[in-house]
Formats: sequence, C-alpha cells, structure tokens
Amino acid sequence: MSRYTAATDADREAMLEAIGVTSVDELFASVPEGLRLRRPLDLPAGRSEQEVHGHLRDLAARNVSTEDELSFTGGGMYDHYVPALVDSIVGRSEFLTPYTPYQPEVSQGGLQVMFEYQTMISELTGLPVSNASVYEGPSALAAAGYLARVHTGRSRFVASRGVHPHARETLATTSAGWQTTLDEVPLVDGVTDLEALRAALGEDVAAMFVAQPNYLGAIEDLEAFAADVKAAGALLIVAADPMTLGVLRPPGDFGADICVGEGQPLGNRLDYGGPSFGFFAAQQELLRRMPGRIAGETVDADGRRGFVLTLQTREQHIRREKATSNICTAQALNALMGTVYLSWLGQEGFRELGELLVRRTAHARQALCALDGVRALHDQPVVREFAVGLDAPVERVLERCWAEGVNPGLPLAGDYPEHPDGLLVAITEQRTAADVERLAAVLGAAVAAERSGAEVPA
Amino acid sequence: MSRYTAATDADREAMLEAIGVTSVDELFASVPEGLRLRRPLDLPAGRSEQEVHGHLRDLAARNVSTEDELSFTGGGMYDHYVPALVDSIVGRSEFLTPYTPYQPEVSQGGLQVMFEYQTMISELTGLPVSNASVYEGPSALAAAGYLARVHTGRSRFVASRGVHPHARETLATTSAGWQTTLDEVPLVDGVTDLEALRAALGEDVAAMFVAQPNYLGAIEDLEAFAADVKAAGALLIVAADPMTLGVLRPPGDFGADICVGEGQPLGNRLDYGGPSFGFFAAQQELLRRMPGRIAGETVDADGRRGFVLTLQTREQHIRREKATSNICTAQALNALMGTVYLSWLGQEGFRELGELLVRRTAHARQALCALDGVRALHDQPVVREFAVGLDAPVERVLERCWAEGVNPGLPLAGDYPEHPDGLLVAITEQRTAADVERLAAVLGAAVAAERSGAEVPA
Amino acid sequence: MSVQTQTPQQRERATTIFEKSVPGRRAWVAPADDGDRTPIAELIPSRLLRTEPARLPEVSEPEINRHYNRLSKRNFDLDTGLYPLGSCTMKHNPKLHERVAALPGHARLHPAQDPRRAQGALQLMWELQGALAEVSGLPHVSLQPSAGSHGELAGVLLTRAYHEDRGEHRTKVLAPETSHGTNPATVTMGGYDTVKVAVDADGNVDLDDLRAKATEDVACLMLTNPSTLGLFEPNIEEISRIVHGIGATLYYDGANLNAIMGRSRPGDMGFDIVHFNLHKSFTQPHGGGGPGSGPIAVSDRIEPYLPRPQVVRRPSDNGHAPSFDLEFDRPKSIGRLRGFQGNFGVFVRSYAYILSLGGDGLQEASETAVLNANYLQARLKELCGTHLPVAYDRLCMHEFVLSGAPMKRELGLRTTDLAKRLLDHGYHPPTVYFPLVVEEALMIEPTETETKETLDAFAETVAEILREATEDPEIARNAPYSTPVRRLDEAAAAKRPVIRQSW
Amino acid sequence: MSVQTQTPQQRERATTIFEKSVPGRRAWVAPADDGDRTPIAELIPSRLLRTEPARLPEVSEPEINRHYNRLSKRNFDLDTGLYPLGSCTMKHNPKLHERVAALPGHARLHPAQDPRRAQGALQLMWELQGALAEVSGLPHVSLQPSAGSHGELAGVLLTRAYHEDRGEHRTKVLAPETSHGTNPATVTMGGYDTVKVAVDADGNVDLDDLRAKATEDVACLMLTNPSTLGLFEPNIEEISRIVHGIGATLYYDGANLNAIMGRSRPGDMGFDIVHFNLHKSFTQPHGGGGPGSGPIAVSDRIEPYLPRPQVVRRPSDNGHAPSFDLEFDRPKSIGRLRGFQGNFGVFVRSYAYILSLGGDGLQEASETAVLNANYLQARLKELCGTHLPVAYDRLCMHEFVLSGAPMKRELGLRTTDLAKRLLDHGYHPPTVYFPLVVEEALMIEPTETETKETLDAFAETVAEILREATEDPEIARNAPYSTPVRRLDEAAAAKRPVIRQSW
Ligand SMILES: Cc1ncc(COP(=O)(O)O)c(C=O)c1O
Ligand SMILES: Cc1ncc(COP(=O)(O)O)c(C=O)c1O
Repeated sequence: MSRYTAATDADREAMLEAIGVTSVDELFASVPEGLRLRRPLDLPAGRSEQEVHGHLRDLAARNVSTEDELSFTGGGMYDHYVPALVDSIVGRSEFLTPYTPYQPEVSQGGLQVMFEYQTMISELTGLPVSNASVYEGPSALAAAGYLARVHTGRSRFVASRGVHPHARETLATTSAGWQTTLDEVPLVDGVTDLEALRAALGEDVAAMFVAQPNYLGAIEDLEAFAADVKAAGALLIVAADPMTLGVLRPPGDFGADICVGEGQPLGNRLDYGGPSFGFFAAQQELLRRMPGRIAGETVDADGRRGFVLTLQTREQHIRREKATSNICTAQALNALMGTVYLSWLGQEGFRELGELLVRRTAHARQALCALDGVRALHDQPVVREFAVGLDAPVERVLERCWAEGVNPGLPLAGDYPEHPDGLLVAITEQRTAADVERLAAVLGAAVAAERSGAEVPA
Repeated sequence: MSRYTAATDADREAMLEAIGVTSVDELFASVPEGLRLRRPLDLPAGRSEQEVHGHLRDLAARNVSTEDELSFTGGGMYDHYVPALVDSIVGRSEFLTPYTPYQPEVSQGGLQVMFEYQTMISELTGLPVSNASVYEGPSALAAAGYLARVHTGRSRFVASRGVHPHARETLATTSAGWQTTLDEVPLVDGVTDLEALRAALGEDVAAMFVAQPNYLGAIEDLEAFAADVKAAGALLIVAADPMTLGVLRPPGDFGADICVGEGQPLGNRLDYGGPSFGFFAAQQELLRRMPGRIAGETVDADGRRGFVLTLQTREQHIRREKATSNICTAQALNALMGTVYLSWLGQEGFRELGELLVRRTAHARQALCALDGVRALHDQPVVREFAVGLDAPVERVLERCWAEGVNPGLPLAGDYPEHPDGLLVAITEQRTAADVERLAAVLGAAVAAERSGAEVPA
Repeated sequence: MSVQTQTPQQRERATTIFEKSVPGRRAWVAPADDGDRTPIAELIPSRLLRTEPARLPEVSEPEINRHYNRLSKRNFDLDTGLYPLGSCTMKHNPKLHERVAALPGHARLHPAQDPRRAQGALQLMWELQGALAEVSGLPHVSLQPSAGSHGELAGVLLTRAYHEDRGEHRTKVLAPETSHGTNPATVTMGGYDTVKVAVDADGNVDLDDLRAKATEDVACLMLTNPSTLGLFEPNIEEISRIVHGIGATLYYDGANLNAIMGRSRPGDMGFDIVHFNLHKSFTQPHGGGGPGSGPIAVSDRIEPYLPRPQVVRRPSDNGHAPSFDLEFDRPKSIGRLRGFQGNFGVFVRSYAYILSLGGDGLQEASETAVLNANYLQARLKELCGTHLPVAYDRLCMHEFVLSGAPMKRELGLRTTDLAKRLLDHGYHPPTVYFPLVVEEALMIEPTETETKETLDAFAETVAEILREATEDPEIARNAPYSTPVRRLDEAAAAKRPVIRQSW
Repeated sequence: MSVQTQTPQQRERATTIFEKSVPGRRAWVAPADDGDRTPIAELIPSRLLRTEPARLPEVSEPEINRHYNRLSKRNFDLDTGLYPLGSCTMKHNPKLHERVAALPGHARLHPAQDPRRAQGALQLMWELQGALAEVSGLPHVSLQPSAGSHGELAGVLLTRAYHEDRGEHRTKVLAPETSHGTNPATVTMGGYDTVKVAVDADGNVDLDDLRAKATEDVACLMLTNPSTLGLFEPNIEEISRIVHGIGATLYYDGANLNAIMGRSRPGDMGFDIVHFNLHKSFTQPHGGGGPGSGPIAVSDRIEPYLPRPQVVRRPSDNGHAPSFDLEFDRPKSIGRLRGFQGNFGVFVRSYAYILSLGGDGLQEASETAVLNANYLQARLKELCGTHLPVAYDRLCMHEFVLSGAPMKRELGLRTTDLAKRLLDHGYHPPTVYFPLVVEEALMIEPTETETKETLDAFAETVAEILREATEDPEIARNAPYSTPVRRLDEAAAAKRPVIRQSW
C-alpha cells in the first residue's frame, strides 16, 4: 500500500474480481508494449513524515528569510505582517480543499468570498468591475494587454519603463503570437517621460501601460497621461501596488480603463514569489471581455440570496477557442487571503497603514540620503519604496551589509543599466524606526568602507 | 474600543440608555467606594499584533528547544514526532473553541472523541474503564490515591521509589488533608525491591504505586507484586508510560486496579511541560468512584445513536461536597490529540513504533556503556530510556555536550542522591542511529576531557 | 413527497473510528531504521511483553482526517456564534495566540531543560506572574495549578499549611450556597468539611448566617465575587473582617474576574488567595473541556507555602541582564501539585493577551463585559420579563441570572426546553439550573467580544421562542430539531453505561 | 406543527462582510510609531491623494473571524467526503504539506533574495525539476507556469519559438474534439487557429482525420493521454509519427498524468512538451480554484527556448557541495511568463509529496487510481448500467465517462438532476457535460486515496437515486434540498450581472 491509499491485498483482490481481471497489470493493457516503463522510477524511496519534515526543515534553513535578517527588499513583493486570522481562515479545509465552485449549491462560501473580493478590488482601484483573481501581477498585465489587443484591434503597445521589468518581459513573451509590437517610454526624473509618451502614442496603439507607483517607487501623475491616451483611442492600463491605494487616488478616478496588479502585499506571504494573486479590474464596458472567474449574485429556487459563477460564456470551458482567456485554475485561496486581510485592516486601517508607510518611507529616504555617498535617484514623491544611488560598488556594499544581518534592498543595475549604482529600498510596517536607524548605520558604514577601500569581510 | 471588542461610542450610548444609566461608571456602583481601583493598572500599554508576535518570537528564541539541539532528554515527557494531522484536527475551531459538552445535541463531535479516547486508553492499559482525561500524569496518580483512600478507607500509601519524583511529591502534597502516610519502597538493581515492598504492605495500606517502566527506565515485573498487593487488600496503582504499551504487557493483565499516566507522548507537544493530559483507567468496580468526565453511548428521541456525559452524579456540579473529585475543566483538547495520534499510528504502527524504540534504545545503551567512564546504572530490560553512571562530574559533562549542540539527558542526582553520577537518557523515533552515534562521540569526548582535567569551553 | 430535507452529513449515523477499521490499513510509516531486526523477546523477557496488540483502529490517513473533520462538524463552537455560557467567559480566542504558542521555541521546549537554557520561557512566566499580581492586587503568584479547581485545591492546601505552621488545626471551610460545585468538592478533597452559608433576599452573603458560622474551627471562606449571580458582594469588606477575625483565610474563586479587571482587586478586598481561570478571563480556547490553567496569587503571609518550584528573577551581579530560575528550595512549600511547571502553552496565550490589551485594554474588556451583560439583561427584561424575570433585579456585573419559574408555570416550558430550542436558532444556550438558589435558573454571560447586534438578535430569539410557546409549547418541548442528534436519553446512558467500544 | 427543521446556520440568509460593517469598528491596531504626524499632503501632492477612503468594511476581529468561519461551512470540501470530479484529481491533500510550506524559511523568503542566500529553495526547485523530468521522461523542466493552462501557453509559445528559430511560420494547432477547453483557448491566445480532430467510435483519435489535417502549416498537436474519456490512446506511437512527420510538436496536456506515473512516460511516447498540474497529480490543495502550478518538461530540441530564469546546478570548483543558481542568460528563451520564479509554495508541497511516496509510491498511486476507477466503473455498470451506461465500454484508466442519455430518455432525469440529487447525499458530483462528445456526460475520477467502501457507497447511492426517479423523477429534478441554497438562477445572474456590493 503506498502512502495515503487504502487498498489492502484483500481489497485489491475483491476489486479485481469485480472488474473481471486478475491483475493490476491487466488494467494497463491498453498501454502499448513498447511504451511500458519496465523499470522503477529512478527516484529515492519514500520516506516517513518525520523524515520529509526534517529534510524540508533543513532546506528551509539554508534560505535567508525576512525572519533571519533585517530586510528592506521589495521590488514587487513586500514583507508585510500577515495576521494569524488569515492563516486560520485559509487553513480551514472548507476553503483549502475544494476546487472551482462548479456546484454553487455547495460552494456558497467560496462564491461569496469572490463577490466580496470583487467589491474590495473595485473599491481599491476605483473601477466598477473586477474579476475573482488571475495568476499574479506580471501575467495580469499581459492579460490586460490581450484584452486591449482584442478590444481595440490595434497592434502596438506602449509601456512606461517604470512598469515592473517582469511585467514588461511577460507582456513581450505572451504577445509573441499577437502580431503586436511593444515600445517603451523612458523615465525622466524617476517618472514616465510625458513628451516621449506623447510621441509614442498613435492610432495604432492598443494600450498604454504605466505603473503606480513605478518600479523606482515614484508616484506617477496619471492625470497627465490619461487624456492623451484616451485621445489616441488606446486603453490606459495601470499596474498598481494595492497597498498604496489607501493613500493614492485610485486609477479609476483618472480614467484608467484597466487596473491590474500583484496582490501579494494584501495578506499573502512572500513564499519566494508565489503563490499570490493578480487582480484585474476594469471599466464596465470591458466586463464581457474580462478573463477569469467572476462571481455574481442571484437567487435560488426558493428566492434565497445566493452566488454563482457568472458570465461563463467568456470562459474556455464554454467557449473554447473563442474564450476571452485560457485561464482555468487561478488563485482563489490567495484572493481569499487578500479579502480577509482587507477586512482585518478595515476602512480606517487600510488608510492608516498607507499613511504609516508614507511617513516612515519619507523618514528612511531622508535618513539614507543624508549618508555620505548615498543620494536619491529621483525626488518624486513616494509611498513605500524609493531608489538611491551609491557612490560605491553596489554588490560589494550589499555583501558588507548582509554580513551585519541587514539587507538594504535590491540593486537596480540588472534591470536598469542606466542606474548602475542604483538601490531600491522598501519599507513595511514591520520595519520600525529603530530598524531604519540600523539600516542607515550599516549602509553608511558599508559605503564608507568601500570608499576607503577596506577589505570585504569573509 | 479595546482589542477584540466592538462597542463604538454610538453603541455605548445606545446601550447605556437602554440600561437606564448614563455612564459605565454607574454600572460599577455596587463596588464599594473604598475598593475601587483609582489608578490604571500598572501594565504596559497594549501592542499591535505584529509587536506581540515579535516579542514572543524573541522570547522563544531565548529557549533551547529540541529543534535547536540534539536532545536525549526524557524523564516523563518525550520529543516524539507530532504529525501534521494532529495539528490540523485540533486547529479546527469546532474542537478548539467550545467548552465542556453540556449540551450534547451540539457536542457530538467532542463526545464521540471522548468515547473513542476511552476505548483506546482501555485497550492500551488492559483495563475495562477509562475516563475522558485528567490534568496530567503526576496529579492523575494523586487522584488515584484519593480514590484508593476513599474506596478502601485505609490510611497508608506505599510507593515505589521508581515512581516519577513529581508524582510522588504531588501525591504527598495533595494528600495533606487525607490523614494518610506515604512510605517509599527503594529500588534494587534498578527495580522495586520486592522484599522491602512485602515488608511495607499491611492491612492499613490503601494502595501500592509503581511505575511502568520506572523512572530509571527499567521495566518492572508487575506480576511479582500483584498478588502480594491484592493479598494485602490494597489497590495496585500503576503509572505507565503509554508509549511503552505497544510492547509491554498491559497493567490490567497483571491485575492492576488503576492505571494512570502522562499522556504527552501520545501526540502532544512538549510545551515546556503542559498542557498535556493524564489518563485514568480502572477496573469495572471502581467506575462509579472515578474522577472526571466520562462519555457514554445512548440514543436520541428518534433512536439515533449519540453520546452524552454520563455518570455525572460522581461530579462536582451535581454532587458538590460528595463528588468523587473536584475536577472540572480538564484536558479534552489534549486527549483529542492523543486520540488522533493513536489512530494515526494504528494497531500495527503502535506496536512497530514501540519495537523501534526498544531496539534503538538497546543500541544506544550499548553504545554509551561501551564508552570509557560510562556504565549502566542497572541491567534491567528497558523500552525507551535508560540510566547510566558517569565517572566524571555530570554537570560539567553536560555543559561540554551542550556546547556541541548535544543534550545527553537528565542528571539524576537531584531526585536520586543515591546516584550522584547518574544520567537518564531517552530515545525517540526522532533520534536516528546517526544521532546516537553523535551522542556517543560527544559524550565520550566530554567524559574523557573531564577525566583528563581539561578546561570547560566557555 | 418523501424528499430528504437533511444533509446526510448532519444526520449521518454516528460511526466510530473503530467501525472504520479494516485490517491491514494504516497511516503511519516507519522512519528508516538501521536494519536492526533483533527479536524484541531477545531484549525484553517474553512474560513482560504484550501478546495481543492493543486493538487500535486500522485506517488510512485520508480517512482518519475525514473522520475527525466530520466529527468536528458535529460540534457547535464559539467561532460560529454566541456562546453565552454563564460562569465560563466564552470570549473570543485570538488566532494570534495559537501562532505564538506553536513557535518551536515554545512548543518543542522540554520541561526539564536546564533553566539557564530556557530563559525566554522563564521570563515569560515571571512577567505573567507580575501581571496577574497587578490585576489581583496580591503580590505572589504560582502558575502551577492546571485549572480553576486545581487552584482551589492549592488554596485549601495553602490554608492548611498556613494554619498548621501556626499550630492550628481547623476542620471547616465556609462557602455560600451559591458557590460553584468545585468549591465544596475541593473542600472535601482537601480534608475539610463544607459549611454552607446562606444568601439573603438580595443575593448577597447573609451576614448573620456568616457570623453565626464563623467559628474558630473554620479555616477558610471561599467566595466568588462577583458572585455566581453576577452580583458584586456589597459587604465584602465586612465579610473580610469577619473571616480574618477568626483567623481564617479568605479565598477568591476567580472565575468571575472578567467583571472587574482594572476596576477593583481581590487583594484590596481582603482576599488572601485568589485563583485565576486563564481559560476564562485570559482567553485560552476552551478545547471542548480544557486545557485550562488556574494560577494562584497570594498575600505575604501565605507566600512561604506556595507550591514549588517557583519562578524567580535573580539580579545579575555583573551588570548584565537579570536571569530567571526555578526555585526549589522553599522549605515551607506545600510541594508540587503536578509535574513540571504548569500549563505553559496556556501561559503563552494569556501572556500574549495581556500584552495585546495592556492595562487599559483589560479594564475596557471588563467594562464592556459588564456593559454587554447589563444591556442584554435590559433587553431580555423588556422583551421577556414576564416569563423570564431577572432573579435579582438590579444592575449586574458581567453576567446575570434569569428565573424560568414563571415560564414553567405559565407556559409549561422548562429552562431546558428553552435551551434546546435555542439550539435550533444557532445559539449555544446559557448555563442552566445553576446557581441552585434560583428556580429554573438561566445564567447568561455574553462577554465583551460580542456586538450589540448579536445581543439584540439573541434577546429577540428568546422572545420569539416564548411567543411560539404561547401558541404551541410542544415545539420547544421536543426541540431541538436541527442538530446532528435530537434530545438524548441520558438516563439510559447512566443506567447501563456503555463507555467504550466493544469490538 | 411548523417546526424549524433546518439549522439556521445552514439556511441563514447570506450576509456579506459589508453588511456587517458598523462605522467606527475595527480589527487592526497600528504598531507603535515614532510620533511622526506629518500631514500626508506635505509628503505627497494632494491631487495624487485619495479624497474618499476605499469603502472597506468596519468589523471587529471576532466578527470577521465568525463571518469567514461561517462562510467556510457553506462549502463542501474534500476533507468531508468523496469529490470525484473528473479531470481534476481530487486526491487527499496531506496536512504535512501545509506544515512544511509554512516554515518561515519558505514562507518568508523574498523572491528577489540573492540566489546565494536562497540555496535551500533553489535546491528544492532543482530536485523537483529532476523528479518531474524522471516521471515524464523529458529531461528539461521549467517550473514557472502558474497552472495547467499557463503551461499550455508556454508550450504553444515554445512551439512558436522553435519553428521561428527554424524560419518556419505555421498557423494551426490540432486538438481532438475531446480536448479540454483550455487547449483551444490557449491556441487562440498563442496566435494560432485551432483545428479539431475527430475521435472514432472507440473514443480514440481518428487517425484518418488526423492524417488529413496534418499539413505543413500545423505547428502542434495537443493531446491528453489518457484522454478526457479516461482512455489510453492506443495509437499514440502512430500519432507521434504523423505529427513529427510534418515537423510539428506533440504537446502533452498533463491533467491526466495521475493514471500513468511509473507505468508509462510521455517522453517515451514521443511528446516534445508536457505540462504537469501539480495541483492534480502532485496534490496541491485546490483552494476553491487555485493556486495551482503548471511546470513543463521538454525534449532537447525545445530546451533552448525554455522560459527564464532557469534553475541550474553549478558544480563547485573546490570540492565543496554544488551550488544552485538562477540562469538568466538564455538568448533563445521565450522569456518570462510571470514574475519571479513561479508558485514556490506549491513546489514545496509537491516536492514533499514526491519525497513521501518515492518512485514506488508514485507508481502505486497511479495503479490504485486506475484500480479504483475500474472498480467504480464496474460497480456502476452492475448497478446502473441500463440508465447510465459507460460511454466507451472497456477498461478505463484513472477515470471514466458515463452517458446519461438513457436516463434522460427513460426517466426524464438530466445529468444535472442526478448531480444535484447527489448533493443531498453528501457527495460532490462528478464533472458533468464534459467531454462534449458524450451526450449527458458524467465524468468520474475517484482517485487512489478513496477506499473501496466509499466507492461502494457512492455506486449504491447513484443506484438509489435512479430507483427513486423511477418512482418520482420530480424529487431529483428539484434537488438539492439540504444545501445552504437550492438551485440557483444562473440565467438571471448573467443577464443583469451583480458582481459587486453596492453600499
Ligand atoms: C464559579 C466557578 N468556580 C470554579 C470553577 C472551576 O474552574 P475550572 O473549570 O477551571 O476547574 C468554575 C468553572 O467552571 C466556575 O465557574
Ligand atoms: C484536461 C485538462 N487540461 C487542462 C486543464 C487546465 O489546467 P489548469 O486548470 O491548471 O489551468 C485541466 C484542468 O481543469 C484539465 O482537466
């Protein structure tokens, strides 16, 4: 008997007899001779629960997590505190183990959560309709691109260079078969270059993509774009960090057509990058072009309120090649985490937490930029993340800081060669004022040491 | 609004009005003036969830747990692997948050678990009746003493020195008002001295207490006592380590009247000593003298099978001063852990795990006793724990081993001054053969270093 | 049309784990061993070995999981709805507490770990002791007792030790007739006789009766304050004078502490010994009947007798941080009450609770508990006062008691019928038939974590049940209808006890 | 007698979290700050700031907890009972996996952590890649895709890159008419046209039709094997020859891999690209519709185009253990399909599963899945064969498809009626109305973790429902009766969509 199965020898015998065969091998008779694997799989033998647990604990211990160091790493995913309430709710098997609510009568819990989630995302983004989640941030942006391509019939994308590098790359990858091109608008002073954007727009542009805040942490002035993009007949697609929407004016208010983003900051753990969820909200007229599941309210045979998956004629299992998307299994459980988290923050908490981030980030930015050899990469207002330039080799400075148990952030050079000395620093409510002081001390010392040419400690 | 409450200012106003008072202070008018605390409690201000979590994580990090070192510590509680299944089941709010099943119609889950638990304990101990758990091991033994006192009307207890020191002390503490005396029977060769026991028995003896295995890990030959104890008209009370009952003949088979014990080894975590559970099983004729809750099977108004708390006329809430015990809140959740754990081990697993312990312990005992300066304290057969003597100061040897990340076990000197150089070493399935080798190497080196007079490392 | 209107899951016939057993099935998989196959009988003499295996079930892991998962759904729980069980303080159990208790540094800390290597745990216990001392107004705390009644036993044993140390031998313990059953039961276990003290028409301790019974052979008076009627003893100062006048100790049953945190302190009232129910006032989840924890706090004169070991803080001699230790050398100690250091896992949760709320928060918790109780009392009086009058009609503390006597008389509904009918409406009923001084008692403790809307809905439901009963009392008399089982035959269960599976 | 026979909880009216909001209530408490009260408008220009707060609910923590707890009880789940949803492999989800995924070293590992400081995670991914390669018989694995259909998209994009690299421009992708909806949907998103290939009377790919459609402009054939009918493609070798003969790629939709692990390998069958559904064969809990994970394995010729970054192992130069890294420098890569490295939390679970079972265990899992499916098929044939015949009556693999056509004709019961009536009996129904080639299809996949008793009881229940329908088909036609809501008006929902709360 393998793990988690129940068939005893006696069971197997009785079952084979009922089937009318004499061996399990017979059940596989339809597999052509030549395709039968005639050896055991070359994998280690099974292990007991305690051994598997021990092995994975050992592997986990070989990672430096945000529990092991003072981390200011962001760049799309953030080390926010995930309340125990979220764990407790998503740990309930009734949420954890069912599949997509194909049978609504026994799936009202999950369906109502989707409905609540959609409402919250709609509130956050200022857009009237939201689906029930897509995979994650960058692919959500690509999905928005697909919608724009189909909706407008146009073949050119324009993306701000402030859009997350992963999202721009994902759009490029995914659109390989769409016969579209992708132009990039550079940043000036940390934000999207308005002149360049205007120049890039045209009648063939399906969509303009911009991030709020952008990858360098700067708040984009969406108002400045919106009219031009609209005038060109293109869709304005905003990739927003949801955690900033407690303080920032929502993209919908500026006339964005679609707002997508990475949901991880909302009650999802880091998990080395996933699973999290992507959100996808849009203007009403795009509703029937949306990808993914959408829950809707209705009534049952007795007039009782209930929820169902709705507008399924958009979806692959009904419409097949005519579907608005191929997405099937998405991220329902992660969206639930986001929903519980937003309930937990509540209306006031969501705003207050946003304000806390703004203040603490402003303070950290000031503290770092006051250090010798550290300067702001731009002066734009920021919410929770900012970019600095170091007058010292970034990699070596980082290694010095790591040795002190501090991780000051992400180097920018890889994705932004124009900022070879750039460092992206993120703040969450888990980083206290004292932590920021420690960051300043350690980073300052590391930069100073590099500038003085001292040896890097082993 | 304090944490976890909901009354807003508006709520409070409306509620006070409905009550007919104008302030919360008025609600406390019945507290005499002189007894009102006129200052705030001198406790730190409340903190956010993330701060409380952080503070407790910091405190926890200042403990050396069995996850932080290679531990061979036993002596009543053992570092067995607790399967994730147990956590998952006891984490369900339906088990976690209700109270004692006073309303059986909405408590069938908890009641049936008690019924299953009672069956399992009965199977383990070989005794026909079990209650639904008491606090923990030592107080279970004291509770058995109380039963014996009341049942026999006699006033002397006789306890083997092999009974856990905490249990002997708890019996002494608890019996302060019973007008009983407590005599101790020494150990010879690691087991209860039969001659001395016989000499100690008499017509005034209410009960004889013995541990199986005893504190030094030795298996007691219960058969040798039973007849004498019975002949003296005393109750034979066995304190058993339940994890050994997969291999050892159950106390009931030897004619024990009561079997109690510490349930921690059965799927309960260490938790620095609690909460765990005590089990309490007995012969049929003692049923109506048992302490604690007992679940029984019955039928409902429609003839459906169901479970209730039964024989409640034993209990304090019905019988008050005539109750068989004062116990009220006990350890239902911990007994549930034990029940799920025993289901998980299953009939074969329970035996196999016992056998694994026997073999691995025999191997470890052999390995340690082969070391220079280490000898067996006794040669009795053992199941999962054994005692050795060191030819070096135990405290200093321990400190050396700790510095290597190994905790070889418990010093005996405190509780058994007759073994000033004694060390009690426990094995669980979490300590592999390689771990035992490492123990031998580290302990051997520490003893050798001490004997050669080397400095203890800082 | 014979349609099935119950979910099978709800009304499925109870099947035990044993009945799901099939020989040869299993969940557990052995960890790798070293290939040692030595027969056990070579290591342990056969006559000491089991011949027949303990008959445990043989079930696969998915089926064990389903079995207990389905069983769980046959319980009502606090996370589902109101659980106003009087005297039990069923307040919300924060999920944070489960998280911090599960940290490996807590959950996998061996209780016999050397104190130098368990500094975090000892500091936590020491700080918890301090907080409990502050809340109770009594300076010395032992965390050892496992639950409230264990704390009571500690209190009685401390009283005995205190008196014996002074060469006094006393034989009686007083307790009011409203006292909880654990009080007299504890007295008996402690080797004393219980003497019942009457309560007067207002529900207070009858001072004359107390004076009459306060003789020199009395060791202690055990009191709950607020009482089990939810009323603050207005004469507590006088009671204290009487009890101390005869040299007895005054014991505080802390089950009702949730009424007065930050507002009044037992120590200031004159109590010598207090127990806390951490599972009540300090929100340990009740676990279906435990675990709990029953720390005690005592005055200076009782301190020498406290159980051992005691957690102590030792100042450091060299300017380092102080260290924490277990003190065993306490010559007058009554000794241990149990193994190791107490229910540490419970301490972690209650300490987290105290940290979360702070002093102000604890006070506000009590204030809101009292506000909620009075509000619910007022609403029930308004809606159901005729049939279910408040037993002692005045402002209450954190709970109150209704009498179902008129309901019984006029509607033919007993308190138990009302309770069972409440089950159909998704409420856990209040405590019933306690305290004994109130006929057909219904003891209601909403706690501070319930909302006004919940209290309103509950009051309206009770009113609705009474209304329904005026039309047809049979409905409630045969309730419940919508639970996994209906009323159970308790008499049959007790008469011929089936308390284990025969299989 | 108008007794209430439903638990209120079960039939309570749905109330959203917004409807529980009361201004001023809250759960979140701010962590201590440094007293900074700078107005936000001094830090960010007002015109960029929100003027109205996002209307999130205002609810206390205990009430949020109850709200979602109660909602959870309105879901049926795998831990409660049989969930034989065809094509979805609803096998048991071991609790161990949740434990190991939650270890802080996994759960709190930042995805942008320097690879040198995430060696445990990278090693885990590398080892998982190796295991998936071995199971599939294809040597190169990318873990990046987020779910099965994302893996399909990767496959189509890889096919495009492969052909374009060879200067070929192809426009069509073939898929049998039994294919899952994600296949054609993916084809469209990938910029190709879908061409449907017929299946023959035995449920196999119609080779003649395939040959006819296998033209030079075909880029790929997407195939599920066993097919969505639960049948192994007996002509897979010939199919492979045909597809490769025209220079197209052969894509394996891995949703049904649970049938053949350790028994047969897609790579050996000639597939170029495979996706895995880790949430199916490798038991990630389905989460009410995700998360999942859809790694792909490919042959040597496709390898250069794999998404980036790729997890690689680098031998160490100095005798130390090898190290693991993320390789970005892959010039022919199609690029990223998403952010970061994929659904790592899912990898942890599936890796734990593979470690637990080992090679033998995976094989036995598949064998038992096939055994269970054939047994259930046999039982249903025996008990219900007249009304619910097996669509393709032969031995099946891990699932099988019944046709409800005779049931509809003779009893007036549609497949959906049977499904709804199953809900009353505590079962999740099978997949219905798929695959499309079977009239009134019922697609049943019991998985290997179910017991014989469960399968027997399910078969008997289906028989019982049919029996009931011969007497009164209205019962099933109006089912369910015992669920939190009864049949829902989906048409109304779609006609006038209410997809968010207006409040
Ligand atoms: C008033 C009162 N005293 C004492 C106790 C006993 O406490 P425990 O159940 O913790 O032993 C209780 C609890 O039920 C109680 O309500
Ligand atoms: C046959 C088949 N192919 C593809 C898919 C799509 O997989 P996913 O839902 O993981 O995107 C499914 C799952 O529903 C399926 O059953």
